[in-house]
Parts: sequence; C-alpha cells; structure tokens
Amino acid sequence: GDPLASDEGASSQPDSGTIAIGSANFPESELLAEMYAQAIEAAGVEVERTFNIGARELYLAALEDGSIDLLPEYNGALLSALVDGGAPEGVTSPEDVYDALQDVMPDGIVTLPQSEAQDKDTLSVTAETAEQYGLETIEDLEPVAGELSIAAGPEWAERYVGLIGLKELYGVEFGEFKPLDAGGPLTLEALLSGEADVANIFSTDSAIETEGLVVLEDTKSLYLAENIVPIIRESKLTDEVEEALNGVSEALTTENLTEYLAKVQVDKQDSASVATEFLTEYGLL
Amino acid sequence: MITFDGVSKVFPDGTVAVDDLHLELPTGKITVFVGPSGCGKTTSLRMINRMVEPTSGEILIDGVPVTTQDEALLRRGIGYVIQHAGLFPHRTIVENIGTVQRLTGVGRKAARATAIDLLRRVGLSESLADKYPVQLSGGQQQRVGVARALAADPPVMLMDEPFSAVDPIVREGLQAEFLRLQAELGKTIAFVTHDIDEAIKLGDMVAVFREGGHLAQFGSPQELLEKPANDFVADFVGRDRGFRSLSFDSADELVIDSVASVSTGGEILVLDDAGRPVGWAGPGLGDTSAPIPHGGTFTRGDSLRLVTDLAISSPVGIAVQVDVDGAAVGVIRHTSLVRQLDERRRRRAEPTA
Amino acid sequence: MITFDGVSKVFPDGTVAVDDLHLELPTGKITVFVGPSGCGKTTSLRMINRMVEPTSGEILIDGVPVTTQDEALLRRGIGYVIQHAGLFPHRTIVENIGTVQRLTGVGRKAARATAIDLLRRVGLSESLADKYPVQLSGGQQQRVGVARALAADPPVMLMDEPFSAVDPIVREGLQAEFLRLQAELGKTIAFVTHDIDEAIKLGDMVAVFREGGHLAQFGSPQELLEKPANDFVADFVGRDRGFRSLSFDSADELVIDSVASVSTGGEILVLDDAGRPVGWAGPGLGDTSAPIPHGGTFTRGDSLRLVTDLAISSPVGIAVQVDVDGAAVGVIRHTSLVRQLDERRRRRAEPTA
Amino acid sequence: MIDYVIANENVILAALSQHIMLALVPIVLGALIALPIGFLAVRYGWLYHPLLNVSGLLYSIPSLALFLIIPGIIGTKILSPINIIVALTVYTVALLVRVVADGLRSVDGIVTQAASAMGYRRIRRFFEVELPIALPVMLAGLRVATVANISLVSVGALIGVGGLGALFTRGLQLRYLDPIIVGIVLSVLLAVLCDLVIVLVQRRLTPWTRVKGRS
Amino acid sequence: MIVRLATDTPYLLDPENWTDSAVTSIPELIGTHLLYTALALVIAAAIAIPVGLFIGHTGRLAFVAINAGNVGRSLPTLGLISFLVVLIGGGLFPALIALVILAIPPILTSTYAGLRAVDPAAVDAARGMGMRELQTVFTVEVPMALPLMMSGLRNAALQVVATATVAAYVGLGGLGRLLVDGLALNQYDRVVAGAVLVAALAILIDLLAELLQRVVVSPGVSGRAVTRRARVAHPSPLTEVSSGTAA
Ligand SMILES: Nc1ncnc2c1ncn2[C@@H]1O[C@H](COP(=O)(O)OP(=O)(O)OP(=O)(O)O)[C@@H](O)[C@H]1O
Ligand SMILES: Nc1ncnc2c1ncn2[C@@H]1O[C@H](COP(=O)(O)OP(=O)(O)OP(=O)(O)O)[C@@H](O)[C@H]1O
Ligand SMILES: [Mg+2]
Ligand SMILES: [Mg+2]
Repeated sequence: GDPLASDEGASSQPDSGTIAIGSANFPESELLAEMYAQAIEAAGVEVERTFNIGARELYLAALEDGSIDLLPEYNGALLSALVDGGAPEGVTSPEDVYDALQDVMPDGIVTLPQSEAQDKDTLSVTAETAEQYGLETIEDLEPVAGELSIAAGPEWAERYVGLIGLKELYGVEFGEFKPLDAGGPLTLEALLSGEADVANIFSTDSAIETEGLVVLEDTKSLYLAENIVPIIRESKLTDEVEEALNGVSEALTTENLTEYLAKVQVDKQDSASVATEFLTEYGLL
Repeated sequence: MITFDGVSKVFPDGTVAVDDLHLELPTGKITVFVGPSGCGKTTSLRMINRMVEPTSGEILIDGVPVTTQDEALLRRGIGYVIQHAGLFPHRTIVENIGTVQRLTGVGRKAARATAIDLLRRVGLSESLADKYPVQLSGGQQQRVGVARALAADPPVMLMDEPFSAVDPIVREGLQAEFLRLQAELGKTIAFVTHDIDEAIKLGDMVAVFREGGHLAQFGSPQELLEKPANDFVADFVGRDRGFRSLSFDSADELVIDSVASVSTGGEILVLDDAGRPVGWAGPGLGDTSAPIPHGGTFTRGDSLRLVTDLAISSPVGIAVQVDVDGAAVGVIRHTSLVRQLDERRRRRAEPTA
Repeated sequence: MITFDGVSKVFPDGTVAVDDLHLELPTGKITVFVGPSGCGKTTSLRMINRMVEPTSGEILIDGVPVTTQDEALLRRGIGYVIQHAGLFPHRTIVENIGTVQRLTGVGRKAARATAIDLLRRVGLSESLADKYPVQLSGGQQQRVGVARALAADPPVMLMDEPFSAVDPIVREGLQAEFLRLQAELGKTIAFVTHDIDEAIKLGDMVAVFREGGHLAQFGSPQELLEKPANDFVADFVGRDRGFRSLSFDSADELVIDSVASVSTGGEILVLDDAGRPVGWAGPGLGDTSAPIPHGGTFTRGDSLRLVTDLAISSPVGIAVQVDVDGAAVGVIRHTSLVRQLDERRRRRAEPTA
Repeated sequence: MIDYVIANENVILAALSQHIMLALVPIVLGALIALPIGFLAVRYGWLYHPLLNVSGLLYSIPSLALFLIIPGIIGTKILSPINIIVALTVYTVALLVRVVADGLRSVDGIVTQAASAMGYRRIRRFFEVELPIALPVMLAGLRVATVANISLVSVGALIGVGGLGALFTRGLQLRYLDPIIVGIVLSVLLAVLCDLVIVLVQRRLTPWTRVKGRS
Repeated sequence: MIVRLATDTPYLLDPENWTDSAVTSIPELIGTHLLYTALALVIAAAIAIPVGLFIGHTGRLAFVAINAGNVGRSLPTLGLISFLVVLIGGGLFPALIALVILAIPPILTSTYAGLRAVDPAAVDAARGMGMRELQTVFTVEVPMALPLMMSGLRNAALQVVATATVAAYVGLGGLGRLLVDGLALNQYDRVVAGAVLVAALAILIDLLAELLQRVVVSPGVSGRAVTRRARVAHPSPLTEVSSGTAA
C-alpha cells in the first residue's frame, strides 16, 4: 500500500464530538490552527491538537484518513496539490482559485469561506543583490539567473509553482537549486548568509521587513492567491464550529497576521498565548 | 552396590568411550576411576545417573537397573559433584546446598537447617551461609559442591574430578576432609580422577582405565602398586611404587629394639627430661657438643613407609618410635627394618604357595 | 653471577614482599626460588630485570648494579619466560621468537633463521614456524616461550613458573627438555616455582622463601632434603625426604653381587636366551611354573632411589642390574643395599669430624 | 529558559508524556518478543547467525524511513503513534534478540549439567537456572535499547509524532534555542532516569552480581 | 483523491533517477552520503582513538570512556543538529559535528575496551623483553585490541551511515534527500528507495570493513588461525548493539 497516497477506504466517521485540528510544521500554520482551536473551544466544542505534522501531502493524507478533521490551508497551494500537474494556468486571483478549489475538494471535505489574509510565495533577494543585478521583478532574473542560486523547499524542484513554472512562464533557470525548507529558517538563513542569492520566502515573514529584503514582483502571476482558508471534514461541521471559524477568517488580514506572527517568530512568544491575544483583541473570545 | 554389566558406550560419531565394562562398586566404599584423558571415566560415571545412556549392557544399583527409574527422580537420589563445583552463581550458599531438597518439596526452613548443618560438616563456617559462590575461594566452592551433593542424603555419590581445579595444597586439605566425612557417612562413591596419587590415596578400590574405554585393572591401591596387571598399569602408577606400597601397611607389627640397645652400637640417643628424643650423639658423629637432630619420629599407627623414610634420613640409620607424649619408646635400625620387611614378604608369599 | 645485596621491597600499600634478601645465583647454574604463594618469589625475580624496583638494597649482575643500565637495554639482555608463556597472539611463532632480535635491529631474515634454529632446539617441529600461538598446545606454547627468551642468547634467564600451566605429564616433558637444553647452553637461570618437587628436580641451588619475603634456606636440593634448616623447610619439602634424597646419589658405587650368588639363597633369577632377566622362581615363590615378574631393573647411572624402590617392590627383595642391552649383570639384596647405605653415611659423616 | 518553560509548561509536559509513552511501550513489547526469539536462537543453534544478521539489517534502516514505511506495511494511519511504536519495537527486538541469545549462551554448561544431574526437568531448569543467570547480560542490553529508544523517538517529530522532538523542530523553525535545549535536557534526563531504574531493578533481581568476588 | 499516486516505475528502479542529469541523481547522492560518512568517521577516529589508547593504556580517566557510551547514546541526534543549526547556522558544519559526536562514543569505548582486554601477560612479556612504552602500545596492545577497535569503528560507521540522512533535513545532500524529498513530495517509493539504499550502503560498508578487518587483524587474534570448525565466531557489528539511527 501507499500510505502517503489517499486512502479511499477511510470514509468519514460519525461526529465524535471532538475535533482534531492539525497544522503544518511552520509557525504560521500552527498559530492559525491554535486560533481555530481556541475559537472552537470558546464555542463549547472539544478539540484535540495534532500540530506540526510536516509537509502538505502528509497532513492532507492525515485529513483524508481521518487522523485530523480541520486544518488551516492556503487556497492556492491547496489547489496546486489537488490538481494533477498543478494549478491550471491563469487561475491566480483569490476568487478564481477558491472557485476552482470547489471542484477538486475530495469527498467529505469542504472549505469554509476564505479570509482576506494572504501568505503568498515570493521570490525575495537581499537589497544588495537587488542592487547588484538591478532586480525588481521576477522577469529581471531571466538574464542573470544562470549565475544565481535559489533556496526553497525540496518540493520546488518538481512543482509548477516552483522551478518548473519559473522556467516555463518566465524563462528563468537558476544555476543551482538548494533544497532547504519552504519559506523556513534554513532558507532565510541561506539567503542572509549569501549561500543562496534568491529565496522562496512567505509574504507574511517578518524578516522581509526586519532584514530589508526585496520581494520580486510576480508580474506574470505565477504565484497563486494564497488566502487562508479552513478546510474541514464535512461530518464535523456543525453550526457552532462554522460560526467560530468564520469569525476567525473575518478578523484575519494580511497585516494583522504578519504582526501577530512576528510575536511568535521574533518575540518567541508561544503560539497559544499569541492566539488568545488575537482572539481577545478581535472580540472572538 | 553399583554393577556395570557389560556396559558399552559408542557415541554417534563412532567414538568408543566405554567398551564392555564389567565392574562392581562395593556399597559404602569409594571406588575410583582413574586413567589418562579420554579413556571413558566421565562417560562411565555419567551412565550411572543416566546423564549418558549406554549403547549396550546394563547398570544396576542394588540390583535394580537404572533404566527402570524416572530420570529426574533417579538423579535426585544420587549426589553429583563436578570439577568446578558447578554451583549456581545466582543462589546463595545455603540455597545451593538446599537445591535438591527444595526440588523434592522440602520447605525452605527445613532445607536451610540441613544446609547449615552440612556446611559445618564439610568444614565451612556458618558465616558463609548467605554469601554467593563468587565470594568463596575455589576450595570453599568445592566443599559447597560436596555439601550440595550430600544434602538429600543420597546413598550414592558420583564425583567427577572434584578436586582437580584447586591448587595442590588446598587439594590435600579437601582430600583429608573428604576421607574424614566418608568415614562418618559410608556412602557408595564413584570418584573420577586422572591423578593416580589421588586414586591411591582415596580409593578403597581403584579401576584403572586405558584408552578406548577398556578396564586395565581393578583392585585395591596396594594391589595396583605391588602387582600391576601389566606394563600400562605399572607405568601409570609411576615410580617409587615399591616404596609407596609401604604406606598401606602399619609399622605396628615391627619388632622394636629398646632405646638402650642403640648405645651399644656407639650412637647415643639424647633424651630430654621428659624422655623425648632430642638428637643423636656419639663417636662417629663429630665432636659437636650439640646432638644432631634426629630428623623425625614415628608413633603407633604410622606406616612402614614413614618408618623406612625415617631410617633413611636419620643421621645414624635408626628410626625412633615415640609414644603419644613424644617420649621415646624404642628404636629400629634400617638393617633390622629391612630384614623384617624380607620376612614379611616371605610370610605373605606362603599362603599362595 | 647475580647478587642480591640486602634487597627489600615494600609495596606502596605496605606489603613487605621481600625482606633483606642476600643471595648469590651462581653463573651457569639454575637457581630455583620456591615457597608458598605470596612469599615474594615473583617480586624477587622481577627486580633482576627491573620490572620492579627494590625499596632498598642492590642487585648486581656480574658485579654491575642493574640500576646503572637503561631499563629497556637491560631487559633485552635478559631472557624472561612467564607462566602462560605470554606469547603475542598476533604474531606467528617465528615472529614471537624473533621479538628481541628485531628490537635490537637484527634483520627479518636473520631473526627468522635464529628462530627456526631455536624451534628445533626446544624440540618443536619447524612446521610450526608460521603458525599462530592459538594453534599450539599449552606445552608447545611454553616451549616457544622458552625459545623466545633464548633468542637473543642472553647469558641470564628469568623464568616465572614457566611450566605450571600445563598438565603434569606435559610438564615432565618440558622439564626434561629444559634440563637437556641447559646442559647444552649453561645459562645463569633464576627459576620461580611453588612446586617443591620441581625445585628439587631442576635446581642446582634452591632458595626456599617463606611468608613475609624471608629466605628460609638456600642450598642444594640434596641439602634441603637431608638437612632442612628448620621445621618450615622440612615441612615444605614434604614427606619421603629421606627416600627422595637418594635420588641425588648414583647407584654406581654399590657393590653388586653376581647373578649366580642369589641362587644359593633359594631364589632363582630366570634369564632368557639373551641373558635378560625374565622373573623369579624358587621354592618360596609358589609352584607356578611361570616365573614371577621381577618388577623392574636398574642400569648404570640410575639413582639409589630407584634401586631402593626396586629392592622393596621385588618379590624376593633383590634388585637386578642390567647392561645397556638388558642383560642381567648383577643383583643386590635389600639387606646388602641398606648395609652399604649405612657405610656411605658413616663415610660422609667423617670428614666433618 | 525558565520563562520559556513556564510559558510552555503544558506543551512541554504533553511532549514529555508522549515521549515517554512512545519510548517505553516499544521496550516492553520488544522485550516480550525478543525473549522467545532469543531462546529459539540458542535452542536451535543454526538459527543464531541468520537471526542476528536479520536484526542487524533492520537496525541499519534509518528511523525516519522506517517510520514512513511502516504504515505502508501494516496499514495504520499516517499520523498514528502506532507507527513510531512499531518501528521502535522493531529496533528493540533487533537489539534484544542478540542480547537474549548471548545471555542464555553465557550460562556455564557445567551449571546446567549440574542442574540436570540434580534432577531438574527442562522447563523448570530454564526458569530457575538459565534465565536468572542470563539476566545480567539481558538487562545490560535492555539498558542500551531503552536509552537508544528514548533518543530515537524525537525523530518522529519530522512526521508530527515525536514527543520532545517537537521542541526541536519548533526551535529550529523559530531559530530559538530554548525549546531545543529543554528538549535535549529532558530527553537525556529521561534516558538517564530510565537507565537508573533498570540498574536498580537489576540490583534487586541479581544480587549475586554485586558481591565482590575473591581474587 | 488528494495526493498524487506514486509514478508507475518505483523510484529506485527508474533509470532516469540514476543518470547524472536527474535533479537528484542517485549516484551523486550516494557519493555525497559516503563523503559525509567518511568525513565524520575520520574526524571522530582522529579524536577518539588517541584518547581511547591513552585511557586504555594508562587506565587513567577510565570513567570518561565508560560513560562516553551512555551519554553518546542518550543524546538525541535531531535535537543536537537543531541546536547546532540555530547556534552556528546552516551548512555542512552542524551536521558534521552531530555525526562526529555520534561516532566518537563507540570508537572511544571500544578502543578502551580493546586495550583493557589485552592479556596482561603479553604486555608484561613485552616490557620484560625490553620494549619501550610506545613500542608496547603500538606493536603489542593495538594489534591485539584491533578486533574490538574495528568493531567499534564498524558500529560507528553504521550509525553514521544511517544518521547522515539528517544532513538532508538541514538542506544538504546525501541519501537523506530521498527521505526528506519523498516526504515533502509525498512519494512513498522515493522514501523506500532512500531506506533501501541506506540499508544497502550499510551492509556494503560493513562487508568492506569486514574485509579490511581480515587484512589488518592478525589471524592469530581474529581466530581465523584456528581450524574452520573451531573458529571463534566474530559477530558482525551489524548485529552488535548499536544505536542512534536517526532522521
Ligand atoms: N558427547 C560426546 N560425543 C562424542 N564423543 C564424546 C562425547 N563425550 C565424550 N566423548 C568421547 O568419548 C571419549 C571418552 O570421554 P570421557 O569424557 O568419558 O573421558 P574421560 O576419561 O572423562 O577424560 P578426561 O580425563 O579428559 O575427562 C573421549 O574420546 C571423548 O572425546
Ligand atoms: N604491585 C603490587 N602492589 C602491592 N602488593 C603487591 C604487588 N605485587 C605483589 N604484591 C604482594 O607482594 C607479595 C609477594 O608477591 P609475589 O608476587 O612476589 O609472590 P609470589 O611468591 O610470586 O606468589 P605466587 O606464588 O602466588 O606467584 C604478595 O603478598 C603480593 O600480594
Ligand atoms: Mg572426564
Ligand atoms: Mg609469583
């Protein structure tokens, strides 16, 4: 068998009353999951936290096999993962992506309305690099990419929203690919230390501001909209849960997400208390 | 009585370990199996308690074939002592000794009491009771091994080179202890050794084995020394066998001269106030005012061997006999001793004539 | 000559291992250190090659204090054999033997040649040359140990219980081999054992140690047996010392009677066609038509001990002497033998008068 | 550091208790499975080497790989702690089979013979003589397995079930040493503690190994 | 179906992945993996062997050698590597240090144990024949301790081979890439390929080590000098108590 692959046999279970919430293995996902958890708990539903699961494919598999019920997701990335061969070209706006998503959601799993808050993939460079090569947009990379190296998650090597799309859409082909982590600390570290010239950084990363990174403009809309969207097993979706989750999605904006994420990333506060603070501020607790 | 009735053992690999053995081990006596390495001593011994099953022939204990009995039960009734004692390292000394008793259902307390009693019997202090085997010296372990075999008070004991792993001095102690104990208990014992001296010292009867599992001679130690059945046995009992055979005869029957008699020969046995011999003086012995040490004395119960040796090592060729208090009671000249040995030999030859 | 000049050794923990030892080990002779366990034999030995440094006193080899020499160089000039041979398991037999030569810069080929020569000398086959120690029996390993110590042809050899780890039969062979070799090489040897029989057999001189590192007696084996300095030594040399002391005197000087002479006493020595004794016959010996086995003979060079034993074990009290071909050349009655022993003793006592 | 511990007390405790569960359940299971296998390896001598080679092979599979492969073999859910437990049980068995076999083989043949000669039957002999004597060797192996398991659990964090390992991934993501140090310290302490417990058990069960032998 | 199924040809058997041009070419990954392993082992040996020799020969500081094994085993490699990355940044360095720390205890402990196990009579004989201290160590003690030392090295090698996979976790190459990428890309067959290759490499290295051991260890010590039947079994360290496979 292939446990990473979907398991059709695992049908949705009857509502057990407890909602198992998962998260990916990066701080923002965990923070969002924590917000969901506390909001649902406030609505009187029991939750179980299974955070820090790892790569997308792993937690999606977990969602599908019933190990977890609810996840914070990004609509674009999710779409790319669910469509064989990646997201269809041209579908990049939040609405288009959300609509496209509805067609491919697996049985028994639904998306709730998405938040306006986005955390997009970016290609970022340091200010010096931008200056040296005169970089502002991704297109500017084309002539010089051969001399440059790029750091990103290992899956970039084989994804459309990754090296493939860069090559096909922009004609950009990097001299070297360093598989590190998706928008994670290793990638950032590599960029800052000069080990990599270009890095895949998430748009909510506080380092963009603190380190004065230059985000290259995605003029051809390679990167899809990445609105935050809760996905949940339909069987677990009661009214109270839906209401609580929608409340969180409505309160979230790219700005306040960035701000609160910095509390975790920079100030090293723990995500539970940051989530509490957020929910309290927006009157959700 | 343990009877080997035409017993042979051929191992699956074809080794003939024991070959048509006929032997009777007298009840209440020590029978020693001795012979060079690999001659089948251990195999013979282990067939008695069925650790090895004979290929042919039969072994009977008091007329009952051992094969008619349940193995485990048979073994619980036969004491077994082996070379390195084979004590259980994870059990205390009393637990080791009490093993068979506990197996046969005796209570812990009762087994302990027996064990402690046995400890004393084999000459060990009670303070060792709750120690573990590693805490004991080799000689002490060996004693515990004997005690363990004795615990169920089995009428039969098998001992496989029980003393060979300890050094010669300790061994002598163990042997003496063993003989003392046997004099008291009178078990029927089969004892394996490859040391002929040990065999001669301990055995009431000795079975000399030779290569290929053959019995070369079965007889008393004295018979072995005086009349070895063949060159193999003569060779095996080793040198000095004439001299050593003298150990089996007491010197008590010797005709002893009076102490006074020796002065007439020129030598003078100097005595102290209590009549104890101090040494020899006399014309042939130098002008030294101090008497020359006599080099040892013998007393009732000593063997001809000792007396002969004293006569040889004496500075005047005369052995001195003393009483229990050490007072000189008589003397015997080497020449007179030999004459008497001669007569003794003649006397012994006569009945066979 | 190796001289111990008031040597003492006190270990840091306060143990007095050797106490004010004065001793001279004659050049070209075997000096045996013997005594009970822990009496300081090994310590004394190891002070010679500075494996242990004395606390006080001095050791000199041919008048030169050992402390004046570089440790490693001193040791390369002294052969050292220890109990379990201490062979290097990772080296072949020839490499083991050649160790010291290689250390002193001898080439591989030359060292090999010497080693192979030595192999033969210690009675081993050349075919063992390229085997490893594990492939050899205990006795063979011990021989290699001796060969290794001999390789650099050192004038001095130290041997610490070299034969104690092998079984008694092998040990006898090694001892004989060793004596033969020493007769050939004439090394100055210090030899440690705790077996008094070995000491007496091998030593030209024997130093008996007692507890606390004291020297109890220093003398020839015969002196030890005939005149033990005190009860400790007498006890240590053990029983039969009179009889054993006879081993040091040859029987060659005995007055032997003619074979014919015995018939007049009634016994008849039956000879075969070649004149070799077959056994005894005669009126006192039963009617059996077959002569009674004589039980052994002696020849030139044998000791008084053997002759005495033969006289004792003989069925007629007469020992038979034969020539190299086994033909009877004479007889001696036990009584006559004892008379001659008596005379010998008197003769020996006289010079001291 | 203290601040971190106080602020994240619940997270740390949860991680720790998961860690303990993930590490110790396999030890117990592994020991129970290894015992009969080890016994067979001794009873049937020809099994010894093949069994040891197989366990050696199992041990050389990287733990992360094993964690991922196991659900494919036994059909568990991807996030199930059972995967970690099974994987660590496999390692434990691989390690202990040898130890059990060696322990049983270390029993002096003379002692078992003496037992037989005194009238022990087979099964009783195994439990009263061979097993207790083999215990010190077995427990020494158990110590190694326990300590190794405790340090291995944290790898599970890479797939979301890793006890204290979660503190490592978190610390790495946040570039934050505190959780990492807390995780390492707790993991090592746990290992030391378990080791100590086994040592104490061993002292109780095998008093004869503690007494001073005579020289 | 949420996730892509594995491609038709299992990753390991797809010739594409074995060519140089592949994004992650298996030969290259193996090469890198071996490089990390070798580097870590050499450094660890350079530290552990001299220390082990010193402790084993003199008997001093023995507690270091005895405790090194336990402490080494109890350190979680993942934690160690995370710690080092956060402390000194990414790259080869932290991974290498973690691997070296992993490899030191078995080498140190076995070197010590090997020297301790040398028959004191042989050492005594060596001194008694006039060898100087260092000569004794290198011509007598080390050759006799070699079987144990080698098994320590083999143990260390196996652990490092398995654990070198963590290098991928911090972005380096080696066979760990297959595990980490397989995980990230959700390719089960890629993970299996990684596991199989690592295990195969471990076996290969062990075999090579065994060959090396045959060459360097004297037959007189290894037991090969004894007849085949009586030969002392020398267990492969593969089967020996080892620890710390990770990532
Ligand atoms: N289980 C067995 N299988 C095959 N041959 C055996 C077995 N046990 C003993 N032998 C062989 O049988 C012969 C007699 O062995 P046994 O142990 O009885 O000799 P032993 O007289 O006790 O010798 P030792 O003095 O060495 O103990 C030997 O040749 C031995 O090798
Ligand atoms: N290194 C040491 N430190 C302390 N005491 C020692 C040392 N070596 C030997 N001894 C002690 O010195 C005494 C003499 O030891 P030595 O080894 O010389 O005896 P030995 O006569 O050779 O005994 P054995 O016959 O047992 O070999 C013993 O009491 C021993 O315990
Ligand atoms: Mg035997
Ligand atoms: Mg000594």
